[in-house]
Amino acid sequence: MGYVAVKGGTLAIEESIKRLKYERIQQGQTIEVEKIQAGMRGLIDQVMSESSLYDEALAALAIKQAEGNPEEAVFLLRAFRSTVPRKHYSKVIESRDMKVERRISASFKDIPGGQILGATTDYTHRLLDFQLMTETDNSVQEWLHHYLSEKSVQKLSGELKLPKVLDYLRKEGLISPCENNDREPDDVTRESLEFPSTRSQRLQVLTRGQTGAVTSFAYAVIRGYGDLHPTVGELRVGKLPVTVAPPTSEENDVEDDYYIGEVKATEVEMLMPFTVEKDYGKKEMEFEIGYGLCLGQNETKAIAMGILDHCLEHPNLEFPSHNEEFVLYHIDSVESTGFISHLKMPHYVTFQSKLDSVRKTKKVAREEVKNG
Amino acid sequence: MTDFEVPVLTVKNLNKQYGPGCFKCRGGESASLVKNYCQVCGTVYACRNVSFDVFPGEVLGIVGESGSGKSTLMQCLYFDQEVTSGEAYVSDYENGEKNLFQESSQQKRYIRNHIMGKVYQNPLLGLRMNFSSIGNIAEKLIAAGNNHVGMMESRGTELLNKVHIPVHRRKEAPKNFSGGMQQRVQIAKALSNHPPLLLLDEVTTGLDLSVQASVLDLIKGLQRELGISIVLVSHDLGVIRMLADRTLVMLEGKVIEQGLTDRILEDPQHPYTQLLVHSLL
Amino acid sequence: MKAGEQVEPILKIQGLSKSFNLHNLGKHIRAVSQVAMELREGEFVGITGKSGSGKSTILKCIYGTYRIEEGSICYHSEKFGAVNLAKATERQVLYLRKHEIGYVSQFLNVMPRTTARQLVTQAILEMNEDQRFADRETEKILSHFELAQELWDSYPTTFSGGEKLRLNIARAMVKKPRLLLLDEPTASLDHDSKLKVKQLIEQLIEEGTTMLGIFHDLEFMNNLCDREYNMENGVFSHAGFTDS
Amino acid sequence: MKLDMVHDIQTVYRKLVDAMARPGQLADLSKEAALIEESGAMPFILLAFTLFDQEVTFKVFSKREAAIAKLINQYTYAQPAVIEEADYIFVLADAEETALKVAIEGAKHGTLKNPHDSATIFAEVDEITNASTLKLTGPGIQSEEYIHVETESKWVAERQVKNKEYPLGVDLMFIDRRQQLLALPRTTQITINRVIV
Amino acid sequence: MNTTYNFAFFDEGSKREIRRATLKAIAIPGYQVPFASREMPIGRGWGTGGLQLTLSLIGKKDVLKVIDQGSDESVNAVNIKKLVSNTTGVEVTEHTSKATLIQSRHRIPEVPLTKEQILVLQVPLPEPLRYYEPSETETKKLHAEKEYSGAWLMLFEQIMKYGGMTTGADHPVLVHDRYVMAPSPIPRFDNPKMNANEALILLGAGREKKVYAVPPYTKVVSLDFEDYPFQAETFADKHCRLCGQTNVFLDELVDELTDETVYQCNDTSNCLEKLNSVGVK
Repeated sequence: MGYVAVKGGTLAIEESIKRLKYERIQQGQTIEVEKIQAGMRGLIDQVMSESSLYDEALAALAIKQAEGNPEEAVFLLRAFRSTVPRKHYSKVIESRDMKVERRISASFKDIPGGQILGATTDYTHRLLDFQLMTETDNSVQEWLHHYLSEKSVQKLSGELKLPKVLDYLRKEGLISPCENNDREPDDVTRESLEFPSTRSQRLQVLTRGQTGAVTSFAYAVIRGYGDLHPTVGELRVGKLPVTVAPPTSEENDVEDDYYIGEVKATEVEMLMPFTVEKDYGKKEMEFEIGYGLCLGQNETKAIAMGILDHCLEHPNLEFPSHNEEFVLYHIDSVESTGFISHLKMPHYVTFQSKLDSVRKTKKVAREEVKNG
Repeated sequence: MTDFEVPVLTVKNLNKQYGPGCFKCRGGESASLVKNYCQVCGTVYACRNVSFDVFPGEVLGIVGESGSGKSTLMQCLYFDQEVTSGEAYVSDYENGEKNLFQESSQQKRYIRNHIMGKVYQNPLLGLRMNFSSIGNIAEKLIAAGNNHVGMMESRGTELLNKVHIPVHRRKEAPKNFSGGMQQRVQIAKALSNHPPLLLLDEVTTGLDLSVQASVLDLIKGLQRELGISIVLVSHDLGVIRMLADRTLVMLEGKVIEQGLTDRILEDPQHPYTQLLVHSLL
Repeated sequence: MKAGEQVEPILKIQGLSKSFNLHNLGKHIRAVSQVAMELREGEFVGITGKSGSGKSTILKCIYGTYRIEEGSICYHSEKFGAVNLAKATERQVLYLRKHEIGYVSQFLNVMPRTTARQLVTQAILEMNEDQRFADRETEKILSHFELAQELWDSYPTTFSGGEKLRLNIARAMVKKPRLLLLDEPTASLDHDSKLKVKQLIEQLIEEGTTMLGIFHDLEFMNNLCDREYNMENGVFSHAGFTDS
Repeated sequence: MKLDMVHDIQTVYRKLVDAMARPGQLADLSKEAALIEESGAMPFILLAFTLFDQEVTFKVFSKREAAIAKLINQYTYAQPAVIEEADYIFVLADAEETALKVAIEGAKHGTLKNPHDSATIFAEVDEITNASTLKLTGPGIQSEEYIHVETESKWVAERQVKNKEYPLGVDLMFIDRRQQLLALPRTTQITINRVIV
Repeated sequence: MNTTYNFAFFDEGSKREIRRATLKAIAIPGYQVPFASREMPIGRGWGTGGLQLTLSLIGKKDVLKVIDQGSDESVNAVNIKKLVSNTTGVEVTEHTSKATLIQSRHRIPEVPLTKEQILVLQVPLPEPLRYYEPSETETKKLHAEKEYSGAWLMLFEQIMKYGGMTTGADHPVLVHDRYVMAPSPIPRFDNPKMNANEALILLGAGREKKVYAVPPYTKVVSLDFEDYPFQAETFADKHCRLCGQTNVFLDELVDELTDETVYQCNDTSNCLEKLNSVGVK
């Protein structure tokens, strides 16, 4: 009879996985995916945005499986995303066509179309609402019935397309006009990032970034580890229609495009007063734009993205937040959490190897002492 | 009369511009230029048709106010910047037959590592501040193909000795050193691979006067001893007078006058040079 | 060796003019005009004249410190043969300065923190001599020029006028120039120092060095020169052999 | 039987890996090529299936360039491009005699920062045999390999010129009528063996 | 077998991208080819680079072996093996000689590899120059210009400070006389195995999005100096307490009963095979 390897690893892993399942359901209850989708809009939007995959049902499933841990849920969705073949590219989405649900400007009081608060927690008092402890499906449906019969609500439910606030500044010449850039955007999920990066690459990495990381970096910028003093020019939340061109036709006729659905998104245009250096020490002030766009309603992240976009458009080695490698390499949820957590893996061999080196230097030192 | 020497370095029509140029300023000679800056498109013509030779064992001075293009010129010669157009030939590379600016970045790195040395005004650019001083010298030696620790250590020690850095401080990092000492470590590093050509960019600017003098002494002494050719950039005519055999005067990106250093100083021709010289006295 | 008619001139100046265009002052100053002269091997020729008459200008044109505007200066070089200094390349001028033509003035231009000994040694090393030879020769020359031994290893910036000048000449001498230009070397020297310099010059004459000198002290010159030219307002007014 | 886009393509890829890793050793693609129903450009279609998608550009040298390019585009969504920009270049047997030379000359050879941004050239030849006209050395080869490629031999010199500053260079693959594939990555040194007849 | 996913997890498009990059990597030994790097169902840093290579390579006929730190049973190895076999159904093995595809973290097996095998190494930090240059833009330039003085300088500094090289695992190597490469954190003991190996070695860094390769029979030299030659870990006069082998990489363990330091094969399957073949107990 020969020797047999001890199957410790396999067994331990199996037990660990069982234990994980036990922790998820130990109270004898399960949460339906539909319930998550219905009631956890904030988490779903965050997870979709960080996964760069727009599917509320899958996001809800991921959240369920991850027991509500967004880092884990994003991980699941990203991995799933890798297995889905890419069949089409959407046509350019014009954000002017957004069906606006919420829209504010911090720069102008009266904007054409008006400020629309929409759904926001901004003006709620952050007091725990103990009534929610006893909320039932019935009480919820009753409230809905009343609410939807209000006139103002009925008026709002139509399609609302609004002009862009920034167009008015442009007309006045306070923002330099920008031409449409029709260059095919680089795709960071298809080709790895290279430096100096292009704007399309930067925007993609930022919009996929971990909400917390994007927010923290932008916070550092306005707190002093950066060179920016931004104002929200316009923030809008709403639905964007998505179309694709027919894959076989060679001509690009808009009439033939397929409408494949809509995605909810948050779009932010930040205004940055910016000093333009002219010759001989002369300076001029202009406004520049920082752009943020995230899937779902992710307002803080979109604003933070707008700030970082502008930072990276103006590299400044003094501040890490203006350094594209520093920002873009470190804000991805899957990358940062993966590498941090890999430290839990065994490193016996590397440690043994280092041990050998440490012993050698000790030996050299001892010999040096011995030899004077 | 024919030339009796072959130049170590020949530069022909070196141009360096920042910005694309526009129909108003293209070519770098037009009414839209104020000094060397195009008011229409914002292009800066940092070097305009700069040509010169450097001969074996000589010190060529380049003088001019800040913004005259002299440091840009040095950056181009050391490939820290890409030229817009122009040619450069070094006698120690491919018999002086290949335009260095046309070589690949891989070849340029070889040329930098084997044929040139450079001392920057800012020691941060020329040194690794956190590495030991001897390590800094070894870096250049390694780059030039050395692979023997003992030999590099003794060569480094010898050089540090030559630039008056106490031997017992050789394993210390330059960040612990004074500005003058850092500059001397940089010089030792630049000299370590016996480069036929040494580029010095405002090496004494910003140092105390007494330290300046000792650094200049050092350069002059080493140059005599080692017979290397030096291109020396400075805005300080005093430095130029002390070290340079011949001098170029640059203004707004162009060489406006060149000649024997004492001739430039005592018989300047161009109004700008006269102004420069007379303000010195 | 006395100057003789048969000897080839080592230096021949023809139609030399030099003026200065001071752009910032809007002035044009003519320093010398249509000067012609000859210098034969082994001769010691002096130029006299009031200060500002253009004497130094000629020397500086020969040495290359001034650009030659008009005319020619033909120098018979060991290395290059006949060279018109007005057209010589900068590298040729530098070569000649290093190996053939010396220049001594009352001003000593030296590097700070370089000792007298280093100064002379460096000059010898520039001639591509080896270090040991240079060390030996330096000591020989410094004692020859009667520079006190305690000064050898100190900085010339602290020397007296006489000491500086002797060192200066010593430095020019070690190169054994074929042609030595003396630009008022004795100005501002005391009597004793002048005497020492005079002895040195006499010795150079003995050794056959060709010299062209300017001295404000006419008497000093008269006793040494083979010939002299007199300058007035940038032109020679009179030329002749002092011993004729 | 039809080509299995997962498993047969995986086999082709593994053969390409082997060929690339061991220059001089031939990969036999005949089995997979036989599964392609499209006639006329079989080995190329196989390679296109293995490596092409909408992220890739290519160039075809052939008398039927337009038709083949269209076919590849339809199958893989890869885009035809000019020779200087193409990621992959196909030189078909019916191309002009100088086509391979032109392809090597014009192909992108990468930059020092991105040497991988260079073209891979596939060329169709009559026959590849073990005759010893070409001596191969370099990574992937234990000491030396010998090979014969039945085609106009100017490409050897042209490749030498193109690949003169390593790591810049083009990677070359030959495929013959029996679907034998020979890979010559840029690291392979080729010397023409003067055979005495 | 999990039927909701494609064979080998990825969609074919993802595989193609990795395959294109891999072929370029083989053509330019030691050069890090950037690739998009898909998100995987295991963590970034947990072997996703190696896993992506494995999945892009694997076919139905392959026999797979996965090792983590020398052990087939380490949790990471088990985890990866499970994922691959769940999505492909291929046969797995612990016998090195039976495997056609070996994915490994931090070890090259003790049994010599053969022509029929491909070794895939998981790489956490593919950039050998990262320790002295944090910027990717800069390190890319250094590789482009073959400027590796910094890589040797790191070792030189270690010698200056500690009297010898103090690298642990991941001691940098020079591949095909051109690229300095991180061999992944294999112990120095395994470095020489890379040189002229019979098998193709592929290295994948998922988080850093790079693949690179060492083709068979390729020259791989560990960086060192003439007077300070590269040294592997030494287990002189030590042997495995189980199988008695010497000249293998040993784990250092403390015997709980006797409190003594004991040594044991790191490559567990090799140890087991040895035990079985010798038949000792």
